[in-house]
Amino acid sequence: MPIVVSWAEWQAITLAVVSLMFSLVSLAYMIGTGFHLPKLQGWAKDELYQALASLLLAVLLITFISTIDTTMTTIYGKDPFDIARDYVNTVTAGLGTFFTGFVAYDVYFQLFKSAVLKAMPSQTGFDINPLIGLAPLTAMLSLSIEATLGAMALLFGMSAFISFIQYQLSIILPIGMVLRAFPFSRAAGGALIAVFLGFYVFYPFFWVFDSYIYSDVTAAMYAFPLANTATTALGIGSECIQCPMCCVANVPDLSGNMFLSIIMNLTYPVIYYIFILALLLPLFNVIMVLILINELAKIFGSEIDISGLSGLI
Amino acid sequence: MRISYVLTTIFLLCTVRAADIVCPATPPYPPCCVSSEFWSGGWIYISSVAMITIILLLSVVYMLSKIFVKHEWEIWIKDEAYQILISIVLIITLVIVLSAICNVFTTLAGNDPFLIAHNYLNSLIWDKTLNMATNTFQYSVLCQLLAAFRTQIGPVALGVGFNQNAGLRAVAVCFDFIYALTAGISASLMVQDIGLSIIQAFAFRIMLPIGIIFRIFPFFRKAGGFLIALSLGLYIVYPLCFVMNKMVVDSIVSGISLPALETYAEPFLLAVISPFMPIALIGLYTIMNQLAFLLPQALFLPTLNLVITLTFIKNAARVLSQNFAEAY
Amino acid sequence: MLINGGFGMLLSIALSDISGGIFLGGWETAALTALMISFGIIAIAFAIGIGFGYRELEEWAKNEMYEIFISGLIVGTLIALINIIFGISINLAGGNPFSIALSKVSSMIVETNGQFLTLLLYNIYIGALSTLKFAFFIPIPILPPPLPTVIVIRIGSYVTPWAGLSSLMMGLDAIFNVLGLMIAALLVEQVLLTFIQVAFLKYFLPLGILMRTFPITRVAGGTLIAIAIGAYIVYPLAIIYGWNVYNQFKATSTPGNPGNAMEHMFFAPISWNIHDTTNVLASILKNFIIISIMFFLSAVITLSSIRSLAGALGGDPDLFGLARLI
Amino acid sequence: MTAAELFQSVWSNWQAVAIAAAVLSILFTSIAYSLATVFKLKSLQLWVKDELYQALASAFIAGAAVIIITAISNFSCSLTGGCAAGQDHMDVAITIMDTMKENVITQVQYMFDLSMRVGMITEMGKYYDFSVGNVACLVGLCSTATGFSWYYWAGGSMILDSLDYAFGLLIPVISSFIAQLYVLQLIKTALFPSLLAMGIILRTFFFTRKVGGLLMAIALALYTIYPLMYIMLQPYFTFTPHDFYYPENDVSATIMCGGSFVPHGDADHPFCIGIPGTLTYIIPGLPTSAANTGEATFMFKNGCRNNGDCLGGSTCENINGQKMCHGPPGSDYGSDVYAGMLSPYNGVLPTVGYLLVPGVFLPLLIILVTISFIKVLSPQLGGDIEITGLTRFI
Amino acid sequence: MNILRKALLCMVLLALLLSGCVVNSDGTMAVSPACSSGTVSSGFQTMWESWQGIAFLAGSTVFIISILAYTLGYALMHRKVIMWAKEQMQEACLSMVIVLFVIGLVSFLCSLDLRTLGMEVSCICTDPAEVYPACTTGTSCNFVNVGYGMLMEMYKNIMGGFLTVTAIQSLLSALSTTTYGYAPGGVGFVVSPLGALGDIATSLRDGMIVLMTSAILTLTQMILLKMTESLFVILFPIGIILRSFGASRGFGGGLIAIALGLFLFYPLMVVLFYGSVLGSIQADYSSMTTSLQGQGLDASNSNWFGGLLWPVAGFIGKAMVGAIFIPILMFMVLIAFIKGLSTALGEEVDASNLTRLI
Repeated sequence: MPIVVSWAEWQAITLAVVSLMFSLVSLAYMIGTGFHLPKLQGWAKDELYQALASLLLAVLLITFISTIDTTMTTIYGKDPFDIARDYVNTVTAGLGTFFTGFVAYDVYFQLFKSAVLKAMPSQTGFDINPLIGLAPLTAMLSLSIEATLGAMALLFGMSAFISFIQYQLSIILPIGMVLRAFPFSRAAGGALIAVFLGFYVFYPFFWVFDSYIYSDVTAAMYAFPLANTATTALGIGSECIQCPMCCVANVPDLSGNMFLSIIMNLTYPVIYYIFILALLLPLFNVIMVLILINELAKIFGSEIDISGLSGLI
Repeated sequence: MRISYVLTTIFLLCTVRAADIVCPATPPYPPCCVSSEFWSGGWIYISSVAMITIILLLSVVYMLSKIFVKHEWEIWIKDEAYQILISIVLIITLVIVLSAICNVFTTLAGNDPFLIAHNYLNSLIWDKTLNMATNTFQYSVLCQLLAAFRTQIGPVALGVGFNQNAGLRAVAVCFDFIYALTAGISASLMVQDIGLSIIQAFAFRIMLPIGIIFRIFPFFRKAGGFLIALSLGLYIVYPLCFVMNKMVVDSIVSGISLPALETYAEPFLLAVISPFMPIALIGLYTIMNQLAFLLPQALFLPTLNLVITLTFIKNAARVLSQNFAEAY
Repeated sequence: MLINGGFGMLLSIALSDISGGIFLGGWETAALTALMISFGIIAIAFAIGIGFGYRELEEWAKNEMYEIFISGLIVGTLIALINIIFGISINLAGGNPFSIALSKVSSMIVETNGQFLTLLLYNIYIGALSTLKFAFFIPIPILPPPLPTVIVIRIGSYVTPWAGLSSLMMGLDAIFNVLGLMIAALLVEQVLLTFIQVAFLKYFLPLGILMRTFPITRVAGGTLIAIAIGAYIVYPLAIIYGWNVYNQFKATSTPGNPGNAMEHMFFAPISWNIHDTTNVLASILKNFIIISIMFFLSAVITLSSIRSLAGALGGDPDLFGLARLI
Repeated sequence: MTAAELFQSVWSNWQAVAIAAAVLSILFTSIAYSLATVFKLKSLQLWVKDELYQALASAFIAGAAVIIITAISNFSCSLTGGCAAGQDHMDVAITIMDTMKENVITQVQYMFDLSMRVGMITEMGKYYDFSVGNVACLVGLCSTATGFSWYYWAGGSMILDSLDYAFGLLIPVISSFIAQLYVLQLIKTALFPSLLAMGIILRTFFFTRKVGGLLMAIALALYTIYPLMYIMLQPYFTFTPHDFYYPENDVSATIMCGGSFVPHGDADHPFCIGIPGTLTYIIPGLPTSAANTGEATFMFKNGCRNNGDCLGGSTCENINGQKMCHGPPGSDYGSDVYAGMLSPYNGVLPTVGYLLVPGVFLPLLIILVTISFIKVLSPQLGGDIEITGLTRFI
Repeated sequence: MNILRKALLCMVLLALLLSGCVVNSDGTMAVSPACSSGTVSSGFQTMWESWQGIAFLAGSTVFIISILAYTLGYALMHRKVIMWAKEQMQEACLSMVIVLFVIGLVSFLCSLDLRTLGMEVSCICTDPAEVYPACTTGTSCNFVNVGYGMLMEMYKNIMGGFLTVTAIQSLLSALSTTTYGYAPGGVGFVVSPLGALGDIATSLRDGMIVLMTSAILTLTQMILLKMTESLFVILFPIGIILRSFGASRGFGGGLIAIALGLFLFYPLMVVLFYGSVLGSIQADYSSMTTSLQGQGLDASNSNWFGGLLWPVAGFIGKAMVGAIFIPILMFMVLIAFIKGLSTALGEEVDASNLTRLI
């Protein structure tokens, strides 16, 4: 019957692996003392310390992670990964509504732009395409549709990465422990453990931090500008005192101001969602986690080759 | 007496080997031959002059050390003399071992490694990369053309018209993307090809003799060691890496088979939308497979070659520029 | 307590910007718990060090104690320092720098919208004109009316007099991209201003202090504190400086005619003066240069001050390659 | 008002603040020095000594700022070979760019007229049909009419498309010249004085020294290197606009074109449309040539009017059937030879190509040179070497 | 004096063997991948026998020389030479021990069926022509094949997704070009009502390019996986032989590190990392196809955008992370492993330019 190993319980596997390493090294130490091989004994003693350090490290890590999980679930009722995923889904849903908003505007403008008025009964009269000049506007709308869809795809990728970390990345801790036990692969082992801790613990923590910024900042974002452009569109805003016709833009054209303010009402929150929520905060999370991994790698005794990653950015 | 017998056989072995080490006066040079100037007065003359000057210098310094009773100068001279001896021994062993290694690898590779490398790279550039690029370009133009066809039902003023194959324009954009990628890949392969012919021309015929000369001078010892290592690495290890690449690629070509496009596409309703779409997509699918075969050979394997050669050069430089001071 | 009391003294910064962060159950409690925990760890380490005579552990504990003391000192002086600097920046900007910066940026947006609208109306006008096509014919009835007409021959012609304007429209598309870029840059500035005002002191600063107390996250914590303070104080001032240069040098002065191309809205013969377009172009580009230079300059000034602060607070001065990124 | 005087006016009210700041930092460092000696903190002593030098340097800069700036402006004036009274090298650069902008706009006007003429003629069409019986075909649907329509000059759409493409490049090139002009004016009036003043003040405080040094370096670089590069590259920032002619004038066109309904609708201008020609064409009937039938080579090669008309009094002769006009003896190609266009091919597309160099390439070059100068100057003034991502470009 | 004669004999033998080693007729060394159909490939077996002979020979010659040096050093009481000789002897023994265990190691790795470890994996058929799971001649599930199988599954899903997105995109762009004319008697309008769909089609086009690149990169990794087997067969023996000689120990160690890193660690990571991403991409692909079939392409129903575009964006995002971001992470850890291994085996592999490359 094949031994069924379910790789999800990474904690149990790590402890099993570390104790295996520990027994191996103590076996070597016994042989060394038994057969009076001073060199082997010396080497085994040193390895014993390393195995002890690994054991201590494993225990410390597991307790640290479980405390973080319990504190988070007590305070917020969900573990960090679920909070992170819910937050990413709410942001994607927001982007979805903007997407449909842009498409709705685009439908009308494309319709007007393409309308050709024919007034040429039996080849007399004239033809004209009155609103072909709206082409730059539809080009900008098409650009924003692409940007919104791209940001949504990016956020979906992020949530996939979060669940990848939660369910699969935990496997590299036991591997890191195993590699850390052998002298020649200690560098790689230490690096793996630092990467695990960085991404498994701190990365979701920063996402939870973002979700708490989200509610506060979005309220502030929607408070300020919308009131401004909505009222000015209808000619009530403060700018409209001197020139009532030109509240959104200093050009006296009511229809132009009306549709410009509608467009601005949509582009302002989209810029906030795409620039801050889809680009700036995820970049901030990754940068902070990489700084932490760099520090952790020094502590775990192996200088991880993060310089490569920084080159990547 | 037996020792002399053994020594003579070894000496014979060297001279026999030595004959085909030196390149003939006029090209085409056989593989791994050191430039003939080595014998015909070029390098030998210079290295012997260098030798004499150094010995002269040492003797002057020795005389001075005796006059001014400078003990440390004496040690320095002894050390330098020893180094020159080491250099000469090193050079002779190098010349002998070089030809042995070279012949072994030539027989191993079946032909001059440079020739195999050039054929491999040329076949990669001309047969695979560039004709794939032209195919991609033709497909792209065809797709743009088909995308422009318009069906009009009834007069424009009172009917409906649409471009049934407008979707092909996006497929054309995919083809252009691949075209740009292949252009980049062919450039990198050509650079490697040119690099190889430069190495073949300069590594053994210029760099190695200079390295040997530098190895003799006391101050340029480290640089000399490095130059010799560099020429060895570039002339022997680098082309062999290409031979290895060729072997690896030949070994895996048979092992990989990909299902036809239809297997992926349950939603093969594409034909419903535009009849030309399946043809274009099958063309795109085959080109994507060819590109996937090309990417490892154009990006991963050359990087591996570089890593192996650099490791050899670093290690050989360290070994060659040792001054074996601690050995005596 | 000291920390809470210190905050009371912060009159100049709006209280809403400072406290009320509900992350981890309010940040003051989080900072205190963090200090407690790190004190606990150091005490245990110190005890083990002495107990087992483990020299380095003792040394490490002493060093950590010193670091915690430094963190406490930094937090203490930081609050006083922010208050003084923010006071200076208030009388420099004449009012809360954030609200002034926001109103200035929105006035810039209004003027750019004006230029966009003018150019769009002009584009619609020449677009429509370029597609206007006339057709007319002369009927030649064979045997003219008094006589019975058998067949009627018609000879006519189609004319699109202003078809040549299509090349001008192609040129204007490029200008609309420039205008789109200007509006996007201004919106990004406005969004960043609100984001920094709301989130930096209330969330990022406490997180930085929290992380600075633990040894492994000390460098990251230091960087975070530097980012929070540097951006909060320097960024709005840089925007206001940008606006002053913009206001002094901008093209649009009176509302309604930003070098208005609409002045020539008449049914001109086919001759068309290119200056109508180049005048509009000139006013748009004048603003575009100022806005892009100021956008770039404010980024450089803010980043440079964050880098010098990060160096002082023990953070990672090159922001882990981020400085190289921008 | 030269930039130096502008700075002087700005600096007059900020100098007091700068001096006060310098004195304050000297005071601060001396206190720190006394502290260092009392507590014998070696590192602090070193730091203080360095700070003292910096503070003194700042005080010196603050005091002598005006003198230094005027010295710099005189020196750069001498570099440009003398400036007019009350002007400095910035104004020389501004005049260069201004004349360049005006010339390019007139050239684009010529091209735009050409595009209008080509557009109008290409879209002109005629139709002939007949219907049986006395059907009132004057108004309404002439369903029984059969006949054909004919666009005699539809071939011109090829030229119209290439003109569209040319304008897609020309308008951005004009914007680039206008932008360069404004950047120079912006530096002179706003950037240089304010940045330099702010830089000097910030440099005095030790914790904003980096930012201050950087701003001073930016101001000085923009004031000296940036305009001097324009003056140095002046031959490439000159352009003489030229109109477009047919290689040889077309006899039939003189009748058809006679005078200009559309600007430059003269006989030897491509696609000329005169009043009589247009009327004969628009009025329904047989298609008559409203435009001349000469070779439409004006997109690549520009012909000349009759003898002596090519700018610079050249002679025109036929080389293998092509009328080539040459400048005065010695210069082998056409007369409008200037820095770039050393070839007879000065039609529409070559002109666009030529304008791209001063429009796109040279400004990038100048900006790169200025950035590297800032990178070198900034550390000398105690500024931040790593100007964020900027240094990655070089 | 017999030692000298023995040394000479060995030298001659070595020269002979080296020149006559296993080459087929036209001189090119036939290379076959290490594992085939679940066990050690016979090609590797025969080749390794001959390389084993050479490796032993090289080890014994070094052993003899170092004994010679040891006696000399002992005689001349020269401590350094003794130390050097002892070290060479140790190295020679170590390389000989490694040589012994290679076949055992390779056969163990080739025959280890991952399914026994309780991982539900997708392997490949022994007959390369067939496509898993329709295998007639049986499946082989060692870690290289499992990696290959998983990448194949992902490749199929991404290609399926790519074709679906192309279908949607071509329908949208076709619809967007429809013009509808209503100008009876020459008076009225000609309109193209669905113009907005054209803009959605352009954003889908960027998705198509991302999916195409992901598919190409996945296929490239499958080929790399196959290449690592053949690379191991060439680099590992040469590495061991070079490692036994003192002068080229560093270089030999480097080659062994590269061979082991590529043959052992890389497939292991592919199995671990891709085992995870595959599941989520498959789920997304099926949800996209069901929603496509479910509501078809009629734009009439209300949540048409939500129903169709949402899973499409999700699929593109996940494919992007799975096929582009995770390989970068894998290569980063692989380089750290090779550098660590090579420092232990003697020579720092100059992989620094590799890291700069990424």
